Amino acid sequence: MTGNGKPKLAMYWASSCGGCEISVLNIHENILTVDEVFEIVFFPCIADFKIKDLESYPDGYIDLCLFNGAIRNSENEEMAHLLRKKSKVLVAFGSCAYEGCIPALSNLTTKEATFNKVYIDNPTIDNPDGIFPQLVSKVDEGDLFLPNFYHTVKSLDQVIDVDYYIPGCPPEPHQIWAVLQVVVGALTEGLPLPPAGAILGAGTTALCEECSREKHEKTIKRFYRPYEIQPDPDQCLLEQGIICLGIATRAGCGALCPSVGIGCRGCYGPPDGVEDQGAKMLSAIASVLDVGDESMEEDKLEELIQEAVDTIADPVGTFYRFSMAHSILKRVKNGKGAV
Amino acid sequence: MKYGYYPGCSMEKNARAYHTSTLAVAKPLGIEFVEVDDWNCCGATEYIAINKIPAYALVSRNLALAADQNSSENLVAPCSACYLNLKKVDHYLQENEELRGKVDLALEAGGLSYEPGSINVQHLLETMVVDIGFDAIKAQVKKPLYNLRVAPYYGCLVPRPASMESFDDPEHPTSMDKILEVLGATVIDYPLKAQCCGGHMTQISEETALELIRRLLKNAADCEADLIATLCPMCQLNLDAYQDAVNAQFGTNYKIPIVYFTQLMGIAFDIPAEELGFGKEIVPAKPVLEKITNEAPKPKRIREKKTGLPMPIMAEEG
Amino acid sequence: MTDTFTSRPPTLIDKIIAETPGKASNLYTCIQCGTCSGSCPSGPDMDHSPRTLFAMIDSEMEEEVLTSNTPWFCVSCYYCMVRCPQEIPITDIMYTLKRMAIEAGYFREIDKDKAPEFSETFMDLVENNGRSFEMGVVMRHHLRYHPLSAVKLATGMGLKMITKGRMDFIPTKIKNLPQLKAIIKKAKELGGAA
Amino acid sequence: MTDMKKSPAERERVGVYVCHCGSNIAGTIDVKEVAKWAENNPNVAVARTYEFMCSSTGQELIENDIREKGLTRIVVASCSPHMHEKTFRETTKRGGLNPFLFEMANIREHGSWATNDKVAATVKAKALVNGAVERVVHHVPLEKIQVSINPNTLIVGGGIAGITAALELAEAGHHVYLVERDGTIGGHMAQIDKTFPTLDCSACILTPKMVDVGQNDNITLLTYSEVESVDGHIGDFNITVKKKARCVNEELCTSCGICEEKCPQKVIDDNYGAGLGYRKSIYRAFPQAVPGYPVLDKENCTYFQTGKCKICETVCPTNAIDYEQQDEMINFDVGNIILATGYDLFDARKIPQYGYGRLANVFSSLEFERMVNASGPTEGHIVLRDGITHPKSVAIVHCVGSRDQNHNEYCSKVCCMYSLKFAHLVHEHLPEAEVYNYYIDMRTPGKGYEEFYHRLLKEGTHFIRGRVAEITGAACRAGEENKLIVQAENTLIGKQQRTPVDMVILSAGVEARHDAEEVSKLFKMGCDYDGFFNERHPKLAPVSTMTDGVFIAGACQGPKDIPDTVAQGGAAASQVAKLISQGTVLMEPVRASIREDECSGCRICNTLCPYNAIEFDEEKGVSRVITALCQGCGTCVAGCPSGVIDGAHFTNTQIFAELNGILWDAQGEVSVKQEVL
Amino acid sequence: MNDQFEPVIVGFLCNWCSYRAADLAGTARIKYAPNLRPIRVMCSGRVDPQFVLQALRSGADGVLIAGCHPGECHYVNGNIKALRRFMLLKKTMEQWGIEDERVQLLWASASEGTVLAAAVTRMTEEVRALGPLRWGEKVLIDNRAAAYAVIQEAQHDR
Repeated sequence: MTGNGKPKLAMYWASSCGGCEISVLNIHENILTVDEVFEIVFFPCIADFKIKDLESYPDGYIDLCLFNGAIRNSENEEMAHLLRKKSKVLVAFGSCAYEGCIPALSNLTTKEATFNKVYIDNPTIDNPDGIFPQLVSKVDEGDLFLPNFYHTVKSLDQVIDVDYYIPGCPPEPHQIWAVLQVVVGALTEGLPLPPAGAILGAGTTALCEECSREKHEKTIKRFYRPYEIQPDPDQCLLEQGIICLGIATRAGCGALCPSVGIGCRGCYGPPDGVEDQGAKMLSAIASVLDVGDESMEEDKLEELIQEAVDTIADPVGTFYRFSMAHSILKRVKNGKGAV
Repeated sequence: MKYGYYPGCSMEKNARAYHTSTLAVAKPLGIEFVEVDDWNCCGATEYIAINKIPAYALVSRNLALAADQNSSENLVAPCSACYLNLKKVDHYLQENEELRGKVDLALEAGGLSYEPGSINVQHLLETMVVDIGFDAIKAQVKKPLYNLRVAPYYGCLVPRPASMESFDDPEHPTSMDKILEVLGATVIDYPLKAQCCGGHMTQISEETALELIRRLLKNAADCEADLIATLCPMCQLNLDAYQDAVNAQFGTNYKIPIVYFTQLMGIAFDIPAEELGFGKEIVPAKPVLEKITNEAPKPKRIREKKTGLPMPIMAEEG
Repeated sequence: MTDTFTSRPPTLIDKIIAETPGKASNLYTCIQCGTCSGSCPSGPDMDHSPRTLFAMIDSEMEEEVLTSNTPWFCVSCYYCMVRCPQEIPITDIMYTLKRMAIEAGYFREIDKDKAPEFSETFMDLVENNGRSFEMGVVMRHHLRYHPLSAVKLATGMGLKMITKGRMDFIPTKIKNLPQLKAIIKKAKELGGAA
Repeated sequence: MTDMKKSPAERERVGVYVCHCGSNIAGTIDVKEVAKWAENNPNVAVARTYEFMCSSTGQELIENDIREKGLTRIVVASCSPHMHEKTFRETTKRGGLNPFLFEMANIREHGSWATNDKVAATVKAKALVNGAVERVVHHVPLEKIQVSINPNTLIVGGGIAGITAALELAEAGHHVYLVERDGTIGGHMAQIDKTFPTLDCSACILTPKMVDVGQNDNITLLTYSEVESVDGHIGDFNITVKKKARCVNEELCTSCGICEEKCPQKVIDDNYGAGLGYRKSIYRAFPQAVPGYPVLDKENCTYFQTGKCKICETVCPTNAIDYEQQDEMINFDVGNIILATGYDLFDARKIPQYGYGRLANVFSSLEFERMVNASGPTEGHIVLRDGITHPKSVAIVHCVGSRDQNHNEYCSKVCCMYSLKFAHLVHEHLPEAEVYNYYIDMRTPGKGYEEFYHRLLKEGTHFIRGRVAEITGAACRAGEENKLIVQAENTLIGKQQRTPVDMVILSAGVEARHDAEEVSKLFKMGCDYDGFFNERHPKLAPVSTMTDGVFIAGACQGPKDIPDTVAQGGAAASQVAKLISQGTVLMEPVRASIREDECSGCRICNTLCPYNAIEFDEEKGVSRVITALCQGCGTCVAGCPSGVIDGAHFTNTQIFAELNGILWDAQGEVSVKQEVL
Repeated sequence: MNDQFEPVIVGFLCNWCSYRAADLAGTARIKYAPNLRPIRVMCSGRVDPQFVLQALRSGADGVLIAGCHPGECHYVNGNIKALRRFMLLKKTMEQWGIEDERVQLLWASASEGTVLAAAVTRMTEEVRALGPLRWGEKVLIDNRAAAYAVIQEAQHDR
């Protein structure tokens, strides 16, 4: 390692929006501390690094790698493998790397459909010859290669081993800082690192714990889209028929969305003990649907329930908005998932 | 109401009376019978007994034609044997894949095809009872058959087999009774009303057939029936044409006219006798028809016996 | 999924069941109660009661079964079928037995019984005209097999029928006879089993 | 899923035992193969097969392996857990393990008995065994929960079964609530004259017992009453009974019977009298009725129909008549329940060819019982419907509505014997009469029964082997006029016979009560195909049901004669007495619990529990399960969105593990890494 | 049963009705499709949608949830909760692209052995007709081989 003996930090984005980087910068003046403590050896978003540089490092050279972004294509995956090789501690940073996040919503449809939407059927695109990106294009100078665009978006830990996860879209700055402090502590004062595979920078229970809204017994007749209803400022949103994933989402953000009257969208992923965030969400709200009872005719009963259920538009898209790649089924069978 | 109509061979000649009377009563009841064009014999009880696939194919041709000429999804057969054959074949074709496959091939050879279950086969009696209904029939009665003692005879193939849901009781049918009641006749509930007329036994073992016919005639006679109303050409033929043979054989002297229930409906509807094919029966019906009076018989007051043990309460039929 | 436990080679009863549509496999469950035979209008004239016949079937008495006149005396009244406590489609089984008797070439030996010929005569007519026709059936049948009774018939009941205009001398033919014949031909190729 | 990372040392040591169950399982499933294959599972320490695992030798096999091979988990692949789970948990316990470290794979009811396809059955068996192994690895030791038994007992049905059970318990010093739908106890046995094969008078042996019931202080007799609702569980049921208004004040009534005598309204007695006799509209079913006070039948009462009459009120010496009396709801707690609701008689009208209801002289067996009963409408004289003529010939038709796919497939068990009894009674009353018994098979299993048959053979009864085809009044031969003609094949001759007789008796079969299905739901236990109540085990637990604390006795479980019924009444009573003397029972520890430290307090679960066993702790902001109330259905477990509710013995981990276990052959060759490529 | 496709169907059977119905079917020796792999739960209300997804994920071709008839639940109304979840689950199933026949809900009381047996046989045939699901093998596999073939070929002719 280089002279200054500072631990080496790397941050890389795969398939993501860049919000995670911004979130890192949002730790404000602490970023200076980060600079003090770490030597940044790879961070394409803020400084000019080349893959060559990375390749030139010895294995395990990087002490901490924050990897954000999902695995959408072969380049993402190659980088993941490379960084894994070069890093001591590698963190799946943010919802994309942790569980697929928004990019993984394209698992609701097919590669073909995605391409079609991006390169043809799109108001801002002028592509009369319907040209799609090719893996290989032969030009006079030789062949040009593009990464292979996968059928299915994966989370980081589905292609490499991951040491820790930091959930959130994006992770909350104060949580990021907390995690960095732990790592710094470990690197400088030799304090113990959390157990491998731990989820850092978040709580263990569901969001409701952090949510200040009043909660009562839940009996829901129907659901409303956000624009259909003016929520009561104090009462639990779910009880008002606004879909709030808080009940099935890991605490950690401080219930930001619910506090401003927006149902939790679930970006911190499922809490401990939940395999599939969407399924649990489904189970919970279906259970408390307060329509029909055992005394009714079966048909009548089903009819009532159907009506209530139909007030939920795009359940899969809603319940798996962030966790699709990490869900049990991971993607839809055919292209009909998107609604 | 429009109905497909499958007369069957007998109606052509031997049961002409049934044919004409059926069409005659259909008009006032608002039934339009559209005869299946170029129908063929249903094979009666003989054919199916000897040939399986050909028998089913033979019947299926009619179903195919009926479906093809789609005058109506209902196909009415006045002849019991035709009715059962059509209904049964349709039933088994739905039930038995392999059978169906073979019959399909056979029909194909004739450039036909049939989707089992697409035709609803009805017996004429079923049409009258289930679709038209007693009220509608009553509404047409102009000359009630007062004081005419009629023994309704159902035979076998309409009430049975119950394996296909039947519209009447297999052991103790009553639908024709009810029709005759609304016609004003005095209906005789006699035990043998659904027993066998001998069927084709007349041709195979006359002794067997004559004994069966005798029993029916005797039972009806014991119940003082003026005439017997039938719903099947074969039954009519056996009871009518063999009555002499029976008398000869057993030294009896039965003279019970055997008519079709549609003929009686015709009279009650005040349709001229010749339009109803009267006169074609071998034991003439004319004499007994003259017994019909204009005023209803006095209902006999049945004094409930104080003596004796109560009978079990019967649940109302139907 | 059948409910039988044995995997023995097919016996007579298996063959009969295979040849019969509907719930024919109920024949396995015959409890020999005699309801069928008790109900049968022509039972007294059969050489074996239907129940006896089923016992014979179970005892593999194939020849005796197929030469029995019982199936030929069945008048298709269906009483046995609706009353059978084991819901055996007896009438249909009788039909199957007739077919098997013919296929085995047995029926001509069937003693004192003319049913098969009658049926055959009937079929010829149907196949050649598309319609049946009593006079034809009856006359041809009787002339072929017992001319004397044919005379009796022509002079007796038959005569009355004719005078009443209830019998024809010439059969009606259907229009599209070729079609019917094609269908029957094909059907015959496909054979009896189904 | 099995954690493959675990080193062999840390892994559980599972013992797998595949049962042949004679040929019941081994006949279809290759048990040896299943066991051999199971051994490949890294968690399996030993896998064996044995003829009968439930036999003592089989169980010892397990116990020894636990000790000698240091097994930590047990899997038995055999019958349904409803059959032997208890057994093998005990075995596991005796072996020194917690009984809940055991799991059962049902390869008989769900396996070998459900298909003839040997290959498929074996594959399925492997799946079920593997599922069980994967599951059992995640089992944890559990302790049963203790419940104390309320010593009071509810008995439903006042027939001979209920009476017997009630007296047994009462005499043992336990309190009994005996609920009877009719106005009096006694049931069918009170209707009949003599009992086979000993021919002793039914009333003479029944009525003393009825009186005992009426006089026993330990028995609260609720007649003309029906159970409305049942809550709770073994040891602690809460019962609501509706006591219908009989319009008679039981405090004041002295059972003198004057009201009945003077009542002007005569109606056919179609219940107790089988429709053959008459009763008044205020009546006691019979003079020895218990309790003695009458019931006023509002439908037929002149006063209730027309507003006039009130004769009974005027004649009553103690002003016990109370037209205003209302139905009354009675609520009480019991620890156990015995159902003895009896049977219905098959309705012969359903077989029209037998002419019952059309042909005057065709009688049902119950009508005949009433007729020959000395206290019946004809004072015991056997006469035709006209009430005068003695029949010269009687046909008795067996198996009416029994052994008939169109009605009841089963054999009603008692008809052969009571038909023989009828034959005897006819001989006895009318020595000159001819008697014909039409039977399919003569079934006389029981002490002295076959001997009784021989006696009838000596008495000259004609036995005709053949099920009657039809009974008609239509004479077609000489000698048939004005007779009933019984047409049947005499199968021993192979010929159809027509036998003219004066009287026909239809020996109708025994059926489940028309409302048995509803009753079974009320008490939360099942009915079998034929609608009779389902016993827990056809041989080993004939009076227990699948619901703990609910027992059955008598014909409500299936056709039975009096001796068997009485035996079952006693058996049920002793089962209850056993529980009462135990004082407590242990209940399955299958209960939900909330990991409070992880609960976010979202309150989704609060509305899910039908037993209100989940409470919300406002101050801690978490939900909590009240274990005593929890019944362990697991609905809250499935509903909890953050997965912090555990359903003991049905945890997510256990079910996921079982799931992946049974799908051993379906997951294809795809390993996780391959699949995310 | 030679080489035709044999579906694997996971059944979640409630302890009180449907599991006993299956027991009864067996005791009555009713023969039905051997394709059902039953898992016993105390109540259909215990069936967590995660189980259904996991079953499909782990290779099942179909999932049958069976409980007591509405109004007959041993736990009063656990089956009603099951029904509500099932109906929402169905809605998601169309999005996942999983045919209706593959995930079914059945009411079978303890006495309805025939009902259960018939339903299993029927469902087996329906799923057989749809062909294998086998999520891991068929849905989740990205065909990368093809892509690499293209690249390698290109590199090759360079």
